[in-house]
Amino acid sequence: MSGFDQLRLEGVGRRFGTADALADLDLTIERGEFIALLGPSGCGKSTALNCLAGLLPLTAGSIWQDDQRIDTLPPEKRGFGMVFQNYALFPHLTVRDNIAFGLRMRRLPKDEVRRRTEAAIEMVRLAEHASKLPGQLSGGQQQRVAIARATVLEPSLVLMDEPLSNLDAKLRLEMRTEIRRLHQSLGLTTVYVTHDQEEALSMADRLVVMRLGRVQQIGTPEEVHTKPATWHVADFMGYRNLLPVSATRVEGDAVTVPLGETTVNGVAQGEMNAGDEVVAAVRPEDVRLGSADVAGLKGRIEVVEYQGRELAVEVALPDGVRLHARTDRKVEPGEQVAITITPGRLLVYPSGDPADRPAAELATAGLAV
Amino acid sequence: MSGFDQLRLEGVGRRFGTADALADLDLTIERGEFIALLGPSGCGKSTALNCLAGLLPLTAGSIWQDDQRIDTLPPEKRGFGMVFQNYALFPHLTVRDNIAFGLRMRRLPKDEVRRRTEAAIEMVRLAEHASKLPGQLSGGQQQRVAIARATVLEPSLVLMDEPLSNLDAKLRLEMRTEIRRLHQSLGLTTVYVTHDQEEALSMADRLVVMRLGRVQQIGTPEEVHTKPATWHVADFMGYRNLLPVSATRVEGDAVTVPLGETTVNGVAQGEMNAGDEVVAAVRPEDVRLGSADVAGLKGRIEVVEYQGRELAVEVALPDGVRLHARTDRKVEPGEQVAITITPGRLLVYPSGDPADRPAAELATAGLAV
Amino acid sequence: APTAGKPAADTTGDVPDKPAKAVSLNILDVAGDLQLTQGMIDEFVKQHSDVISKVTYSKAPAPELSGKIKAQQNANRVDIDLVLTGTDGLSAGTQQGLWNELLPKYADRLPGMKDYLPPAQKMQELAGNSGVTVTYYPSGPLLEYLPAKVAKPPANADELLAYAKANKGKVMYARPSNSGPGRTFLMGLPYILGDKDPKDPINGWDKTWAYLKELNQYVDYYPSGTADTMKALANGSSNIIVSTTGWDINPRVLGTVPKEAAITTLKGFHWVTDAHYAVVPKGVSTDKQAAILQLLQFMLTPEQQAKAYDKGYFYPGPAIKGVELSQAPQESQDAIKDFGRAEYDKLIADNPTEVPLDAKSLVAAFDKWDREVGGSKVKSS
Amino acid sequence: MIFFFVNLAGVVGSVLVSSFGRRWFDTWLPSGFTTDWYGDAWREFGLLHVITVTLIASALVVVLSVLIGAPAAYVLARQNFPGKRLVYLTFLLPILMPPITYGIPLATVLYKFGFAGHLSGVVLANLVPSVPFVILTMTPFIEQVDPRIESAARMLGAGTRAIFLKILTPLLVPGLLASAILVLVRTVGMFELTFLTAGPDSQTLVVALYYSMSAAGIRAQQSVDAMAIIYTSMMLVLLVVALRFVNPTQLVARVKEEPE
Amino acid sequence: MSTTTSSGPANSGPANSGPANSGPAGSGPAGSGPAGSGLAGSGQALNWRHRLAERGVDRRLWLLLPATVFVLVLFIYPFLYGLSLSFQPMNGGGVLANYSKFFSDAYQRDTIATTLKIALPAALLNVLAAVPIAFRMRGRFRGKRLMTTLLVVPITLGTVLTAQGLLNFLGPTGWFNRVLMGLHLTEGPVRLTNNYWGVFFSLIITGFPFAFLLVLSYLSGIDPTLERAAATLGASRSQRFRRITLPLLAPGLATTFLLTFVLAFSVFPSAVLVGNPAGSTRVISLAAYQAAYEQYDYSYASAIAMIMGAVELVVVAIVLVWRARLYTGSTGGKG
Ligand SMILES: Nc1ncnc2c1ncn2[C@@H]1O[C@H](COP(=O)(O)OP(=O)(O)OP(=O)(O)O)[C@@H](O)[C@H]1O
Ligand SMILES: Nc1ncnc2c1ncn2[C@@H]1O[C@H](COP(=O)(O)OP(=O)(O)OP(=O)(O)O)[C@@H](O)[C@H]1O
Ligand SMILES: [Mg+2]
Ligand SMILES: [Mg+2]
Repeated sequence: MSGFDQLRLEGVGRRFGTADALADLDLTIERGEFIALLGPSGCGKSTALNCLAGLLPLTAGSIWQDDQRIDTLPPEKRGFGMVFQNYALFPHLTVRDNIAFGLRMRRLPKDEVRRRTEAAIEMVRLAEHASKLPGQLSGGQQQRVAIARATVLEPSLVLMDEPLSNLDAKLRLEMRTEIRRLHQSLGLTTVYVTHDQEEALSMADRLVVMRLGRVQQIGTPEEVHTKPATWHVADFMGYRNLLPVSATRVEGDAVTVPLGETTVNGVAQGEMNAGDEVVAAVRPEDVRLGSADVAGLKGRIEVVEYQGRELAVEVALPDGVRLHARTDRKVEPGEQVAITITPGRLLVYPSGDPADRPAAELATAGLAV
Repeated sequence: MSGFDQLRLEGVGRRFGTADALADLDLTIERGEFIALLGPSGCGKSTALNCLAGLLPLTAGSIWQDDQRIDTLPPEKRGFGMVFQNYALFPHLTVRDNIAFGLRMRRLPKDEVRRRTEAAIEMVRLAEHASKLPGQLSGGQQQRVAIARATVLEPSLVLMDEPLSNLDAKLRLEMRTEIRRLHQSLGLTTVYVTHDQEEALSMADRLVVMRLGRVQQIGTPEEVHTKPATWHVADFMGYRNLLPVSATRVEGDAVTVPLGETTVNGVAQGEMNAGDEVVAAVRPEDVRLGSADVAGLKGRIEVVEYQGRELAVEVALPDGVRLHARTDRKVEPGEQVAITITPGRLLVYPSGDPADRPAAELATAGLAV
Repeated sequence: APTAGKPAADTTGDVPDKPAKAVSLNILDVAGDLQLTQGMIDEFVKQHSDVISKVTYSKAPAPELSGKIKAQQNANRVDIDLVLTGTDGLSAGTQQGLWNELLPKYADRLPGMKDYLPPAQKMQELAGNSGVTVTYYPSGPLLEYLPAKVAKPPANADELLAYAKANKGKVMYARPSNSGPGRTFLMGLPYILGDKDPKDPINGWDKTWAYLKELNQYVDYYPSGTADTMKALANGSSNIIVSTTGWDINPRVLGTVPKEAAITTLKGFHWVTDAHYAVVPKGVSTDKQAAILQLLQFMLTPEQQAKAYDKGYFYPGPAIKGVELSQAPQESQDAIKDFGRAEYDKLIADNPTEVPLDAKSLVAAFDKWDREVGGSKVKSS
Repeated sequence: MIFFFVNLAGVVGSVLVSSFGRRWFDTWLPSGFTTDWYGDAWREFGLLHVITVTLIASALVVVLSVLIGAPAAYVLARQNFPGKRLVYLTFLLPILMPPITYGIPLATVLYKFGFAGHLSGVVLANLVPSVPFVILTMTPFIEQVDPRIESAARMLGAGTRAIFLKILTPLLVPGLLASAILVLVRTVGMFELTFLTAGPDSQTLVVALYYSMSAAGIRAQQSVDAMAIIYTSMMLVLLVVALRFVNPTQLVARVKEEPE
Repeated sequence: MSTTTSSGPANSGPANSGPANSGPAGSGPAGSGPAGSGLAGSGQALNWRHRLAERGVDRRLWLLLPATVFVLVLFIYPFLYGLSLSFQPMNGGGVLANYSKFFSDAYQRDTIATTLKIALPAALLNVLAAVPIAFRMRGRFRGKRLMTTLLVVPITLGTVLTAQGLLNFLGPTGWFNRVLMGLHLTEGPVRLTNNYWGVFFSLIITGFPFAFLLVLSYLSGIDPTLERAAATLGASRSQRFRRITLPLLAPGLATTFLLTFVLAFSVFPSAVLVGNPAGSTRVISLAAYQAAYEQYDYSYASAIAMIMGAVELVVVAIVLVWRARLYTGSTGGKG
């Protein structure tokens, strides 16, 4: 129940039948840390969380809380709190009773239960729904109940499985701040699963990026954001333009790659030589539109999407490659534009296996009907 | 089954007991339109969708498809497709059979069923999970099944209830494009519920912004984004800084309001006079940090959040008001900074009812523990 | 399939001598009488297939019978043509007017009835005008015991009481309403004890009720079937049980009771006789009635009656005079040779016979027994 | 639980042994074994025919009562409407009321319309308590199914029939099975209504069994035991067949399996 | 088959046919759309429909039809007949003579208490015992199928076999007493048949599997994630059971209890066969039976049976009122 200094996962794995949903997870969580597990759908985030909570027995590895091995303890003995991806609210209890449940289980005095419950209800802004049953709440309201239910206990470790995914943007921002604040003021340790990089970046002290059940990179938000370890991580972190090309020239970590009938310069993210097959990655935000009369990279606008302050555009280069770019100018499909890539923001990754390369985004596969 | 030219909702309402979950919804949907219902959690978006689908009988109003009244038809006779907020997959059918269900109900030839099903599975990238049961899928995978299941039918109207909320950012972007593409290539008419303004802005032809069961504003993304009709809509559309103040000076639509021991200029969004209580609204993106030596609005940085390319900061003004701002400079909490507000981006709303005003964000209420 | 449109055959008119064409009969047995008579019926069908082409038998417990027939008659759709029943079912039906009156209208078609044994004749009188006695036996009450356990069986009522007192729980009889021997014992006691009016259980049985209540103190429980008392005797949990001729012989043949079990009677006992009757529900077509009358007469011939010896099931069984065991089928003769008792001939010849209580009085007696004897066990235990 | 099983085995075993016993007095086991009792029972009641009738009748009752009862259970589980309590009471009564109160008039009605005296009468009469029974057992099962799943099917064009066949039925298999088994047991064991409406060709096993047990006359204990064993074996076969095809917990468990 | 489904969506009910016709017709001439005068005509019907919607009346109610018709035709008429019969005493004497006869006779009146004394504990025990066992049968383990089958098998025994078996097994010279005496636990045989206990055991044997089967099925409909959520909130195994599983199971338990109770209440054959039908197990159905089939007083029998039904109804009503206060929604197991 009481806090710990370190929580160590050693070679943790979970297999369903013949498929590894999670493999070889090594991770040390320091007291007070806020860790985000990040990765695409189905990569094993929930599985990892469930293993940590004790809800899924491990099929490999062990978990240590300081010197105590805890992967053999049942969930209720670990004293962790958890917010489930699908809420898992008790359908027969009111919002208030759902939230008070854990406190009652701890046999706290009635008074305290009431006080803390009300405070938590206040926090998630459900005061007027406190006496409803979960079935009468909207999806977002349900999720807020789930958050309040887990955090009201001030557990030594809080596990959260995409707790904000059903909230609206405004509330999501507010709850983010709130969760962060709770984390700090209660001295919690938090493991937070999300597929939203922005959320992960803004909340976590450290990110664990996963793919196909395996860790790809562990690092601070800045590390992961600016220096993704592999092109897969880059892909996931918003480097939406992924171009399988051959390096033209390599000098130290400066690489030149061909693009749209010209060449551009990038930063090498690993060992590579001229002529190697590589993957160039750049975020749409770092691909900006100028006007067409400037020399250099050029293309034709294909798709324009309104995104509030900026427009998201897709530009077709002369060689057929499509680039995602941003602009704050009003542009129209069909327009010819010049394209600049923010210097230093084009990352170039070695790509070993030929099967392991992104598909050139020539034409997105539609639904054949 | 076949298409229609217009779908009209007239005074549609739905009451649960004594509470109106939805009231007085008037909306005309043109064939081929992509409408987004947008609003905070619990505002009645899902209720509206269910009424349209025929899953909830109306308690007021009527729905017309061209000249035919359809609110009396059962859902299966309306020929609409729907993606549910909580997936609502058939737990006893495999992914493939879930997707094929609707086609089978239409008694299409076996061949066609198979072909279209496989194409849809391909589209949502679940080929390797096609024979699994929903219970064995991750949350995101389930949601993709739900999308495929509804769109494979090419219904005359597709209703989607936050279909992307459980997907990771990358996939969400892709599915957005995919849904838009489907919408266009199949000539669908789509009503799309989301709480994500960005999603709504980038996908929809028209937005319907709701609050407490009532429509607040109907308009194109640009209208809603740049000219929210009320401060509530502004609040929801990302005008995170909402300041209850008294107008100092009003000239035409130019209003001066006091802020942090100085005054700033804004654009009036309604009738108002000097001395009136008003609400000033501005997005964090339009509040930028300069360095402290520039004259004008000043404040002290309180909180800094990493957000990838930019930092999100909270700045305390001398009078205690907090402003959310953005910067791409490295700043530290405690630093004194100058603040500029992008001209023309501060909107000022009349605020009638004193009860109906945003709380000045002096100190965010934490969880009392 | 439902036969809603079936034209109703004549059911009330004159009964012809012979059915227009061979009929098929549904016979319902509620008394276990087919055990004795099925052979006779099958024989008739074999010999007179021009009268009866086919017989279906069904069996059921007696009590529900009248309800079923009533339901059929209310709906004008009677599909039970002949019922074989004991006194209880017969009088229940008579009370409710379910049966066709066969007598004296068709007495001339049933000449066999003139040959009834005297006690069978008395049973026939009890039956009134609807039932025809087909089998008869003198019944009991008898006491049955294992000589190995009871060296000196009680010879009179007092000795039985004394034995019960000395051997608590070792004397047993079944709840009278569920057991033939039980009710025979109940009806026989007033004669043994010399009660005022053996036919009036409410007002005339003072001694009987006092006796049963006293005996009750030494009885552990009353099983709800004769079979249980037989089992108790066989496995030694009981030493003396009440019985009848049939229940004495047949279970030993079947092997539920050891062969060496013996019987005795109490001083001054009268046989309380029993019989099975054939009755025809109202609503049966005249053609079928004709066939039934022929069948019944056939059954009352000595050759056929001899089959009623069976394996001592209803010993002796035949209702008419002059039927010898030697006329019975060989199997039957063998069983009775092995398990029958020579002393029966003498007991039957030497002791008076009485008809049982009429249905109403019997029910009253059961009720009183339940309330005052059987039911009192609750309070005392 | 062990105790329960041991005693159960004792109860069943003693009947089984007894039904094969030649004579069984005050000993641990009978003094000899024989199958005569079965042969006798078989012949005496023409059991082959009786068992066939029983099987057909009970199968019909089960199927019909589920077909009639399940939709009603569905409405009662899903919907609140004025008069629901009255409807509920109407469905409760046939279970509460002993057949004595309505058996005879019911039989009269059935005879009047020409149903009784055949298999159809037996089936119809047995449906009277069975339909409400299905309704009562099924209601909570239906309540457990998430209505959104149904909504989803509707949106995909499934009409009421398709929803019942394609969605509810598979999800309700445990419930259907449970109530079908219970109805089956009740029907096979329902003496009174069956007797009142059965014709000579449509006697069921329970009528024969009741007869052998409680009719007047002498009957060897073992032969009753044999009848009871026959009765039980038949039920057992039905049950095992049912469980073979669907395990009561399998379907839902497959959907949301607990790890381990 | 056709009866159940054709009456569903095919016939649109009266709630729906009215407005469906008047809607388009009303808006036709106006041209300006349904906001015109056309709507006023159908306004009445509309309001009516909306009000019905608020109360949950819609076409799905048609699904009730087959069962309702069935029960009305085949049950209500015979039942009313029986009811009226009970007010026509065979021996004359006032409409309520049968009822007053029953209640003024302690011997008859006591059957109610006797029956309740047997049926309530038996039903309760069956349900209570079924819950933990079913609970344990939920997970996956080897031999589960066999265990389930074994537990359900007694359902096939039937009253007669149970009765015979109990008499054989628990009787004075049965195996049970032989073992007891062999172990010198008792001196003489223990009387377990032909009294209260005999009936009680037979009700357990026939009722338990029944309860078990129902409870197991109800239990399988509860989403196991809920229990896991409770575990992370610190609830121990027993707390999870008491606070989460049990309340979600309660409506099912109520139904199970009702059904076993009703079965136990009408215990008739076993009361006679293994009980003491004249005394401690003289249950009310026996009284009705005697009236009907020994005294052939159907009127009195109907009256007793009506009383029997009424007593059951009281118990059922109490349980149902309690059940109505429970949560009875989706338990997430299939969503
Ligand atoms: N019970 C199970 N049986 C078989 N496979 C399973 C089971 N549970 C999960 N999986 C598989 O394990 C993989 C990882 O699942 P998990 O739920 O951990 O994903 P996730 O990262 O949480 O995804 P999401 O963001 O979509 O929730 C998925 O491919 C899923 O299909
Ligand atoms: N069955 C019901 N009974 C009572 N109230 C209900 C019911 N269903 C919904 N509500 C209430 O109606 C309001 C609107 O609910 P709705 O589900 O339409 O919200 P929403 O806009 O979809 O929210 P979210 O984005 O969180 O899903 C909510 O306040 C909710 O609590
Ligand atoms: Mg997950
Ligand atoms: Mg919603």
